[in-house]
Amino acid sequence: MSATATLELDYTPQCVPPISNEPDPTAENYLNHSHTWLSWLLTVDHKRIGIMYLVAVTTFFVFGGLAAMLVRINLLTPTGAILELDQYNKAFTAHGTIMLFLFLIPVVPGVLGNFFVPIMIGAKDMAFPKLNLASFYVYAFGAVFFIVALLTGGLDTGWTFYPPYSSKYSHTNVLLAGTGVFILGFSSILTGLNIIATVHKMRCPGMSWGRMPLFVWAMYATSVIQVLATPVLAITVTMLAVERIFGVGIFDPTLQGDPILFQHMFWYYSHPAVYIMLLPGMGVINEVLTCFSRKNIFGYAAVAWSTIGIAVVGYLVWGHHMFLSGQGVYLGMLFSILTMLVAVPSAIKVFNWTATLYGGTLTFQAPMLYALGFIALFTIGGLTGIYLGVMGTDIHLHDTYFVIAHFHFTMVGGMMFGWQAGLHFWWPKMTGKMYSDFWSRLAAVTTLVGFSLTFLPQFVLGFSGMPRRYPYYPPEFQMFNILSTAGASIQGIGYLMPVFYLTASLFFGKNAGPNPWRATGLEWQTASPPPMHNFDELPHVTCGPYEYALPSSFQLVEASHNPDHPGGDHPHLVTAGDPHGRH
Amino acid sequence: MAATNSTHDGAAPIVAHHFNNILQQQSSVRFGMWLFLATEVLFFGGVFCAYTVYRRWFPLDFEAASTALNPMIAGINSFLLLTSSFTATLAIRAAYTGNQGRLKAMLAATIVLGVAFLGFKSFEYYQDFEEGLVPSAQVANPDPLHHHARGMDSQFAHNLQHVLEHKKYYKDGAHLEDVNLDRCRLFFVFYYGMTGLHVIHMIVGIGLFIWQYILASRGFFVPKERFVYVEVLALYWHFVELVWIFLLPLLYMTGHHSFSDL
Amino acid sequence: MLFAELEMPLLPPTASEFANDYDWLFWYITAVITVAGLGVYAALAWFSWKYMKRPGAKPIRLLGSHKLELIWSVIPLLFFLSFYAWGIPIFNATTKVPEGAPEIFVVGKQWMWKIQHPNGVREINELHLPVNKAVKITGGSEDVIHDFGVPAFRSKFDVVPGRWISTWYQPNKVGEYHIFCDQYCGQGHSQMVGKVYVMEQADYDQWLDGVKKTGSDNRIADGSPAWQGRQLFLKLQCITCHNNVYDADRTNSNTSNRAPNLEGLYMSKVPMSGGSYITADENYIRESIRNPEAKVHDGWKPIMPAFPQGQVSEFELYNLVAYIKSLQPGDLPRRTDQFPAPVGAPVKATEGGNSK
Amino acid sequence: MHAEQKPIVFEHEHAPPNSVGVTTLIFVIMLGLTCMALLVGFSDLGPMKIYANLGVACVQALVVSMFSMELKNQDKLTWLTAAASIFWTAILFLFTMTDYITRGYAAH
Ligand code: HEA
Ligand code: HEA
Ligand code: HEC
Ligand code: CUA
Ligand SMILES: [Cu+2]
Repeated sequence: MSATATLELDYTPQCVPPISNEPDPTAENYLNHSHTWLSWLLTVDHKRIGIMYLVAVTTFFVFGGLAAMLVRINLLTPTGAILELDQYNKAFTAHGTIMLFLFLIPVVPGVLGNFFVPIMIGAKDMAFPKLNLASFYVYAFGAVFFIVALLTGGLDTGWTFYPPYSSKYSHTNVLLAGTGVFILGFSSILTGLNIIATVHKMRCPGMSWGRMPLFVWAMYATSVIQVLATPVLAITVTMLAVERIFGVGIFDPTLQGDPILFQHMFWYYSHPAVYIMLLPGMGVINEVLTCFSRKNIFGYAAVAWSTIGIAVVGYLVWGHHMFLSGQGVYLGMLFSILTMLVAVPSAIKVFNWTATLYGGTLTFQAPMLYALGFIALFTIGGLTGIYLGVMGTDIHLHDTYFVIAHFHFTMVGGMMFGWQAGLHFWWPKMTGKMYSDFWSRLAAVTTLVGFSLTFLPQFVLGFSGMPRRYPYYPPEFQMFNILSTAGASIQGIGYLMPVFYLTASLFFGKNAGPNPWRATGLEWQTASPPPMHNFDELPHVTCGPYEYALPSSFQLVEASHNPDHPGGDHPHLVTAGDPHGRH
Repeated sequence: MAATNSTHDGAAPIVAHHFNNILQQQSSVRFGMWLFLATEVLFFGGVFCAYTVYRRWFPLDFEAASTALNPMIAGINSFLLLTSSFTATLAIRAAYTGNQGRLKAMLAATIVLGVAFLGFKSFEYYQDFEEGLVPSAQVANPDPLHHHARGMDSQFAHNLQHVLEHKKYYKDGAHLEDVNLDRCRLFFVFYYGMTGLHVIHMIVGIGLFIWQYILASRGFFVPKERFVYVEVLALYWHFVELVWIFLLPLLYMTGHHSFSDL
Repeated sequence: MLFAELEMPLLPPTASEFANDYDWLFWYITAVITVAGLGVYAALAWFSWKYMKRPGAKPIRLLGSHKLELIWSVIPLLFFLSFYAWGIPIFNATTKVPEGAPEIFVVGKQWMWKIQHPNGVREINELHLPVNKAVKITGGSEDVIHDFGVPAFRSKFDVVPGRWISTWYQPNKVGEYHIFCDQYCGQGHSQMVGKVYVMEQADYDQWLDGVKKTGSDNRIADGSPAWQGRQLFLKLQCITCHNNVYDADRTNSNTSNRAPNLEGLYMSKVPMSGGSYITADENYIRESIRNPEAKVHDGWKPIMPAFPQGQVSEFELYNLVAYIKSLQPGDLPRRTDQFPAPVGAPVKATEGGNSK
Repeated sequence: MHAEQKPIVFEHEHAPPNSVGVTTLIFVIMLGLTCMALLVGFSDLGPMKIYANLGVACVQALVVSMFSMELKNQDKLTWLTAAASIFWTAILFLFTMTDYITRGYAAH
C-alpha cells in the first residue's frame, strides 16, 4: 500500500498561507469580456448559461413560494381563511408544479451543474455547448406554457395529474400545462444528455473516475435518471393529452381504459425524479463538508457507488406510491421490499458524512451550516419515507400531511438546503465577490428554525389523519396548522435574506480571490470569476479531489512552471498511497 | 494539437474550441447520438408498454380492428424504409471516403425514399379517413335496452363492420359480434398515435437529411473528418426504421390477413 | 375566539383491533428510527463541538473504513427488513375479510359518500356500525378516483371507477370518527367527509328501526341488496334471456335458449371463449353486466346489451350482483312468472322475447 | 506523462464505417427478413402469430442495431448505453405487466 502519487494540483492545504486576495482587476473573465444583451442571450458559454438559469429558477422559486404562502395562510382557519375551494386547489397545484418542474428539477443541474461540472473535470465547456443553450431556451419555452396555463384559469389537478379527473373532469388548463411539462421534460433530457457526454468525454488528463469530485458523480447519476426516465413522462402526458382532446379512453375505465396504468407510467418517472431532486444536493454536501472540515470524504468509493445505487434501484420502487390504488398486492410487496433496499445507499451517505466530520478542523461558515442542516433534515425526511415504504404503515399515512411533511423534509430540508449550501459555497467563484458572513449565517439558522417549525407539526397532523389537498379541515387540527403557518413565514424570511445580501455583495462585497475557502477542487485553481475558457492551460490532475489533510511535510514547493509539458517538473509528494487506489 | 484545423472553404474550424482533438470530438458526437437514441427507446417504450397492456387484455378486439388496416401499404413502406436505411449507410461510407458526388446522391436517395414512405402513409391515412375508421368519442347509443349497447350503430362501428365485411373477416370464423367497439377504438387510438409519432420522427429525419444535403453541396463534408455527422444522422434514421420494424407486427400484422385479400 | 376550540389530541383515536396492531408497528418503527436519528444527531453535535477549529489543530487524513461502512449498511438494512416483514401481515390483514362479515357498499361520487347497508338501508356521508362486529366494506366510484379513509380504524383504500375494491373493519370502541376522502378528486375534495358512528348493539338496533320505517314490511330481508337486485333483475328484463326455458337444441339442460342460467354462478369456474377459465367473482359478474363483451362465456353469443352507468347506477349494479350471487339452483324466477312491467321501459325492450 | 495518469484516450481510431459490400449484404439480409415478416403476417397461425411476428421483428432489430448501426464496432460505453435503454424499458414492461397479471389475486 505505498504507491507513489504526485500531487500537482495547485491547491492550498492548511499549512500554506492563502493565495493573494487581490486578483488582477483588469483580467478578462466570463462576465466582463462582453456586455451586450445579445452576448448573454446567445452565449454558448456554460457559465453564462448557468447564470441565466440562476435568474430564471430564482424567479420561479419566489412564485412557488408565494403560492405556498397562499396555501399556508388559507390553512390558518378550518374553513379556509382567504381562498375559495377551487382557488385553493389551484394554489397548491401551482405551488407543486412550479416548485418541481420549474424550480427543483432544473435548479442544481441547470445552475451549479452547468457552471461547475466542466470546470471541475477540467474541461473548457460542455460537450455540446449549443445544445446547452438550446436546452435553456426549451426550458424557457416550456415555462411560458406553464405561466400562461397558471395565469389564464390555472390548473387544479395537483402535480400528479391523475386521470380520470385530469382527463375528463377538470375544467382547468390541463392541456397547456401538460404541453409545458412535455417541453420542460425535453429541456431536462437535453441537460442530462449533455452532462453525461461531458463527464465521459471531456475529462482532463488524469481526471480518472476515482478522482472525480463527488459532485460530478452526483450530477452524472442525476443525468442518467433524467435521460432514461423523463421520456416516459413525456409520452405519458402525451397520452393524457390525446385522451383529453379526443375523448378516447386510454385511461378511462368507462371506455375500457385503466386509470392505474397512468399511475404506473407517471411514477415510473416521478419516483426516480425525486432522486433527480435529491442527488445533486447530496453532491454539493460532499464538497462543502470536506472543505469546511478540512478532511477527505470518509469512504469515497462508498459515497460514489451509493450515488449510482440510488439512481439504479430508484427505478424499481415506483409502486410504493400506489399501495392503495388497487395495484396487485404481490406487486405491492415487491415494491415495498425494494423500497427498503433503496434506503440503504442513503443511509450509507448519512453515516459517511457524519464520519467525515470526525477528526477534522471544523469551521461554520454559511455553506457548512446549510450542509449540516441538510444532513439533519434529510435524515428525518428519509426516515419518515420508511414509514411510507412499509406497506402496512402506508395504509394510514398515505395522502395525509405525513406525506407532505416527508417530502418537504427531503426536498426542502434536503435539496433546498443543498442548493443553498452550494450557492453560498460557489457564489464567490461565480461572481468573484464575498457576501456578508454574519447575514449569511443568520439566514441559514433562520431557515432551519422556520423550516422545522413549518413541517414538524405536519407529521403530527398526518398521523392524526389530516388528508392533504384539504382547504377545509376539522377544527381540532387548527393549532398545528397555525404553528406550521408561523414557521412558513419565518422560513420565508430566511429565503428572503440571501436575496438581499447576495445582491449587495455584487456591489459592495470584498473581492473573494480565487480560493476564499482554500478548497482543493479544480474550480478553485482558476481565477474568480473564471476566465472565458475556464483554464489558461489544460489542467492535469494527479490526486483525488479532497486532499485537505495532508501532513505538513507535504508542503507544496514552488513549482517551476512549464506550460508545454504540464505533467512535467512538478513537485513529487510521497503519500500513504493513492488516496483512492484506482484510475 | 491533433488533426488539421482548417477547412476546405476556410469557414468554421473542424475541431470546436472546447475539444482537444478530432477524435474526442467525433466520439462525443457519436456518443451524444447514442444517448439520445436511448431516450427515444424509453419514449417509444412508454407507448409500447401501454399498447402491450391492452393488447394482452383485449386480443380479439385488437385483432379485429387490425384486420381493418391496409397491410399492403405497410408492406410497401417497409421496403421503402429499408432501402432508405441502405442508402443512408452508403452515404456514411461516401462521406468517409470523401466521395462528394456519391454522398449527395445517397442523401438525395434517402430523402426521396423517405418522402415516398410519407406519401404512401398519407394515402393510407386518407383511406382510413375515407373508410371512416376514425375513433370518435361519441357513444351514439345511450339506451342499451333499445339498441345493441356495444354502440354498433355508431358511425365508427358501421364503418368498421363494413370494412371487415369487405375483407371477409367473417370467413375466418371470427364474429364481429365478439368485438367490443370501445376496444377497437382503443386500438385505433394506438394506431394513429404510434404511427403518428413515427411519422413525426420521419419528418424530422428527412428535414435533417435535406439540411445535410445542402451542407454537402456547400462542401461542408469535404474535410473527411466530418463524416461523423452523416453517421449520427444515419444512426437516427436506423432507429426510426427500428421503430417501424416493431410497428409492423404490432399494428398491421396482428390482424387476420391473407394473400388472397391482396 | 380562534383558539377557543384548540383542543388538539396529539394522537388519533384508535377504534378497532386493527388500529392497535397498526400502532404497534408504527411505534416500533418510530422507536428504531428515533434511536438511529438521535444517534446521527448526537454524532453530528459531538463532532461539531469536539473538532471545531482550535488554534494549532490539524485534521487527520482518514480515508474511510469498509468495515464500518459494511456495519452501517447492514444494520439499517436488517431493521428496514424487519419493518417490511412486520408490515406485510398488517397490510394483508386488511384484504383478508373474515368469513360471513356483512358487506357494506360505499359509492364515491363527486363529492359525497353514498353508503348502503346489507339490509338495504342507505345513508349519505354517515356510516352507522355496531361495535365489535366485523364488517366488509366494498367501494366503487361513479366518476373519478376517491379514497375511503377512516383514520380511527387506520383504514384507507382507493375507490376506483370501473371496479370494486374491498377491505374490512371491526370497530371496538363506541364513538364518532372521521371519514375522509383521501384521494384528490376536485373542487369539493375536502368536503367529501363524513362520520362513522360506532354504537352499542342495542343503540344500533334502535337506529336501524328508526330508519327502516320506510321499508315495505318488517322482514329483515326486505330491502336487502339481493332483494332489491331481484326487483331490478325483473325490471331490467334480464329474465327475458336469463331464464329457465330450456332449449331443445341444447344438450345442457340447465340453461335457457338465449343466455346462461345464472344459478350457482358465483365463484364457479366459467369457460371463456378463447379457451381459458375464469372464476366468477364479484368483479367478473360486475363486468359481465357493465361490459358483457369483456369476457364472453364460451358457447354463447355475445348478444347481451351492456348496462352503462346511466342505466344501472353503481348501487343498482351492486344489488344485481348481490342477487346473482345469492342464486342457487332453482332460484331463478320462471320466465312466465308475473313480473312488474318495467317502469318507463320502451316496448321494444322485449324485442325478440316472448312478444314474438 | 506518467504512466498512471493516462487521460481518457482519444488516440485510437474508431472502426471505419461499413464498406459498400457489407452494407449491401446487410441490405439483402434485411430484404429477406422483411419478406419473412410479411409472410408470417399474412398467414394464419392463430394465437401464435403475434409471437412469430415479434420473433422475426427481433431478429430484424438485432441485425439493424448490430450491423447497420454498427453496435458491434462500438466501444463498451455505447454498448452500455444501448443495454441501459433496453434494460430500463424492460423494467417498465416487467413491473407494469406484473400488475396486470397478478392484480386478481389477493394475498392470504
Ligand atoms: C427529494 C425527494 C424525495 C426523496 C429523496 C424521497 C425519499 C424516499 N421516499 Fe419519498 N416522496 C417524495 C419525495 C422524496 N422521497 C415526494 C415528492 C412524495 C409525494 C409525491 C406525491 O404523492 O405528491 C413522496 C412520497 C413517498 C411515498 C408515497 C407515500 C404515499 O403517497 O403514500 C413513499 C412510500 O414508500 C416514499 C418513500 C420514500 C423512501 C423510502 C425514500 C428513501 O429514499 C429515503 C432514504 C433515506 C433514509 C432512510 C435516511 C437515512 C438513513 C439513516 C440515517 C439510517 C437510519 C438507520 C436505521 C433506521 C437503523 N416517499
Ligand atoms: C421544491 C419543492 C417544494 C418547496 C421548496 C416547497 C416549499 C414549501 N411548501 Fe410545498 N409542496 C411541494 C413542493 C415544495 N414545497 C409539492 C410537490 C407539493 C404537493 C403539491 C400537490 O399536492 O400537488 C407541496 C404541497 C405543499 C402543501 C400541501 C398543500 C395541500 O396538500 O393542501 C403545503 C402546506 O403547507 C406546502 C407548504 C410549503 C411551504 C410553507 C414551503 C416553504 O418552504 C416555502 C417558503 C418560500 C417562500 C415563502 C417564498 C420565498 C420568500 C419570499 C418571496 C419572501 C416573502 C415571503 C414571506 C416573508 C412570507 N406545500
Ligand atoms: C339479450 C339477452 C340478455 C339480456 C337482456 C341480459 N343478458 Fe346477461 N347474458 C346474456 C348472454 C347471451 C350471456 C352469455 C355471454 C356473455 O358472457 O356475454 C350473458 C351473460 C351474463 C352474465 C355472465 C354469466 C356467465 O356465465 O358468464 C351475467 C352475470 C349476466 N349475463 C347478467 C345479466 C343481468 C344482471 C341482466 C339484466 C340487467 C342481463 N344479464 C341481461 C344475454 C342477456
Ligand atoms: Cu373524493 Cu377526494
Ligand atoms: Cu417515491
